[in-house]
Amino acid sequence: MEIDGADPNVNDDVGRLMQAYVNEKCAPHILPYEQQLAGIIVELVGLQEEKMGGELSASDPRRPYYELELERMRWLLRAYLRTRLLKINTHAFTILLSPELKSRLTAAEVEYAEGYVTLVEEHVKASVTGRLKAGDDNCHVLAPSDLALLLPRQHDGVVFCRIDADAGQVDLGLSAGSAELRRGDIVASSFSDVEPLLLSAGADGGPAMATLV
Amino acid sequence: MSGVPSTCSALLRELRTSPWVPQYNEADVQKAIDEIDELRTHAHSVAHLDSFSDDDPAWTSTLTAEIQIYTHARACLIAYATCRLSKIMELRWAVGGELPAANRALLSPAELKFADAYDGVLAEYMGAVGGGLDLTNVASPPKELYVGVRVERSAGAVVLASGQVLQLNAHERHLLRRADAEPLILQGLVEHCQQ
Amino acid sequence: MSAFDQMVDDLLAEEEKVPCEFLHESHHLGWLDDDGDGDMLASGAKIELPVYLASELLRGNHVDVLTPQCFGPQTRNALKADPDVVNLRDKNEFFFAHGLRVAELTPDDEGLPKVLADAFEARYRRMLDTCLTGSDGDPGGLTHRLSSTESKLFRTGLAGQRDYQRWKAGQAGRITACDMIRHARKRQRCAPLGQSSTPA
Amino acid sequence: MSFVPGDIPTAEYEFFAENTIVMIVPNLTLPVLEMIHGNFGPFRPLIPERVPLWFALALKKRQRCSIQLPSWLGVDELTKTLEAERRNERFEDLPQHFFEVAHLLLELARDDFGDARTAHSVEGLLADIEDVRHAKMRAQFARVELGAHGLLGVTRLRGLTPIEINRIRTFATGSLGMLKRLRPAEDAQTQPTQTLPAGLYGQQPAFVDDRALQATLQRRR
Repeated sequence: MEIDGADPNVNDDVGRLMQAYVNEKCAPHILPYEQQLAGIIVELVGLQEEKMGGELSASDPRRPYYELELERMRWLLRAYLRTRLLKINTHAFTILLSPELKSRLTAAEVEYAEGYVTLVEEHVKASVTGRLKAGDDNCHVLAPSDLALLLPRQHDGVVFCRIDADAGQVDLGLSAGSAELRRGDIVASSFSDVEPLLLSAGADGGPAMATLV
Repeated sequence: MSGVPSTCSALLRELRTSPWVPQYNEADVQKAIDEIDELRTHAHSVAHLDSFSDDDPAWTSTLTAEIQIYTHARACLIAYATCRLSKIMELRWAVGGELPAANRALLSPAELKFADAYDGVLAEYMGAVGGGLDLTNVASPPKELYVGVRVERSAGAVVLASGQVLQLNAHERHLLRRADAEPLILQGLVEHCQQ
Repeated sequence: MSAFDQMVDDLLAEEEKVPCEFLHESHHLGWLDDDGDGDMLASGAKIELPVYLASELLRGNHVDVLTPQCFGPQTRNALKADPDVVNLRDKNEFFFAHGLRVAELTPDDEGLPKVLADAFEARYRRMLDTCLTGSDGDPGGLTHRLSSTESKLFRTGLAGQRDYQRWKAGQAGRITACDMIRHARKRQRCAPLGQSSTPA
Repeated sequence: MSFVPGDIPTAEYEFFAENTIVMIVPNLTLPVLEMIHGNFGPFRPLIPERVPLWFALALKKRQRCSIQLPSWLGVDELTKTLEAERRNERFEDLPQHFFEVAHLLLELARDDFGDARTAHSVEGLLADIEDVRHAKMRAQFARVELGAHGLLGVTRLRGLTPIEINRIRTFATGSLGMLKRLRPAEDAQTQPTQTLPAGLYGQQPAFVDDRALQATLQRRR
């Protein structure tokens, strides 16, 4: 079954986007946007849609299969982008305060996050803080302590991680320190401890050393 | 039971046990705001008393306690407001499009304003990513191009994503394109029947 | 459980009480004490205070914090003897979250962290078994004994199991109406609009 | 619908599995399919072709092909797998989407298993394999060891397929996360900030003019 990659006629990017989606779903905070990967699939979907609207005749027997595949790809793209937006909802304040996390968003996502945060702040001012008596005009601004409240406290979490390349000694951050990780191993570990593996591309910019399962 | 104000936590507890959000409770929110104001005013007046001394623990303990109590109450109120917003967005994401009237009826005017403004932010994002992908109301992955549905109760005419108008008469069955069927099923207007 | 629901739970857990003993008098705090009279809170007054308050008063050396009864010797012995059967919900709804806070505020009580961790671990195993066997219903009334943290975990465990079984039964592809809408509709049918359902 | 890490419906694993390449024997003629996932075909009656499973199943529903079962889904292979699974403590290495592909084929391509009895034995063997692995999983997850090699050990989960992990993922990760909070590594420099040191609202007072008050209090400490 691991024959996907061996077949020159098969586009690996589809499987890789599926994995990117699973990674995003499992990771407790936002991962870098898979610009290249998602871009390729978006482009291919566009080309295929064009073909359906143009050169392909209405009675072509392949049409229902093309359409079903398009539905599948659109679903995958939607699921991936949607997961990121929902995550941005949850962590918007944290992300915007951290240049590192913010750099993982697309321009459209940053705009979304900023728009969303503004709305939340306006709402909290209108329905809570702005209604409180205070001897200072500044009370209409969210105080740092209010912000602290809106930052989810559990940034880290436990994840299941599969090692896809021999990783050598890896520090798992627990009392025992490091462990030798081989291809195929599965660890349950803090996300922060395996995040570097997840984000490290192979030597030639190939697939990452680990994936979340 | 000591006399620590409890209106804010009552609001939170009500929210916590609700399947979506409880009816917005303006009276209690106002009561909570008054409680915070009162304690805060008191704390400030204590600090300005002639007898107040910041070397005297009998005074600083009073200030510490009062500040803590209203800070906590304030945090609860903010949590009440923002957690309700999260539920509004949750529903928006689940059904796509405008919130159903039954749900809107539970919200405050400010929350309705938020819901509409949030629609705008979301629409802007979805416009920017192109491809016309609607990211909300994503149901389970597609198996077939068409989905069989059954109308439970008559619900008048609905306009499908494809622009077609469909009359929803009780007990009728339809075979719809997935994109057309999904929002109707999620909104509970029709039921999905599997072959 | 979203991060926002977690925020609400965290705030409510901060309201759980711990016994405090005031180390000196305090002006205007008499109202905190049901048994006291007057405006001044007496030195040596023993009052149960919410954790958010107790922790700050402790930081300022205004109070001593004692171990609440729900983490007392009786509970500890029961948890050591048979962790599964202890009803933690009755002891304290936020037993573990509150326990962690209490442990912070009573560093001299060295036994507490281990009691909490051992109890959680043993009870986790029990929940694991129930989740993995996916038996319907509630064998042995487990859910009534769980603290808030546990019951959230247990529910997600059962939900995962049921989702898997639904898939095996060929039901996973079925799309269903959104719960939040169903509840609001039902509610609307029962209560006239604009009327709060809040109990007085 | 809000974001909860690791919450993936089982149906989505079936969706991922449907991209697995399988061999079909079509009974129709179709030109090459130029799809996003790759080029497949052309198709001629009785000439075997490699295609994604979802496409094979779409043809199958229209009775336009038979699907060649993957070798691991034969009675002999499954019997061997089951024996090994019973014999060893470790999990056998299975194809990524072992359970999903088997499930789909049994549901939608049952006649390709030969006779009804074969399909039935395959079903029985699969159920046994699932049960044995499930029991092992239960044992592994019950043996919580913090420290040593990661939270649960490095090698003992080796061989589990994603759908099996998914079955208890949110419960397991949530419980292990809580255990980690309750039992921070003794010698480790775990960040005390993780356990809400100064209440939930940081050190800053909420109101700007309360800072003066707060400063009054800080001076005394």
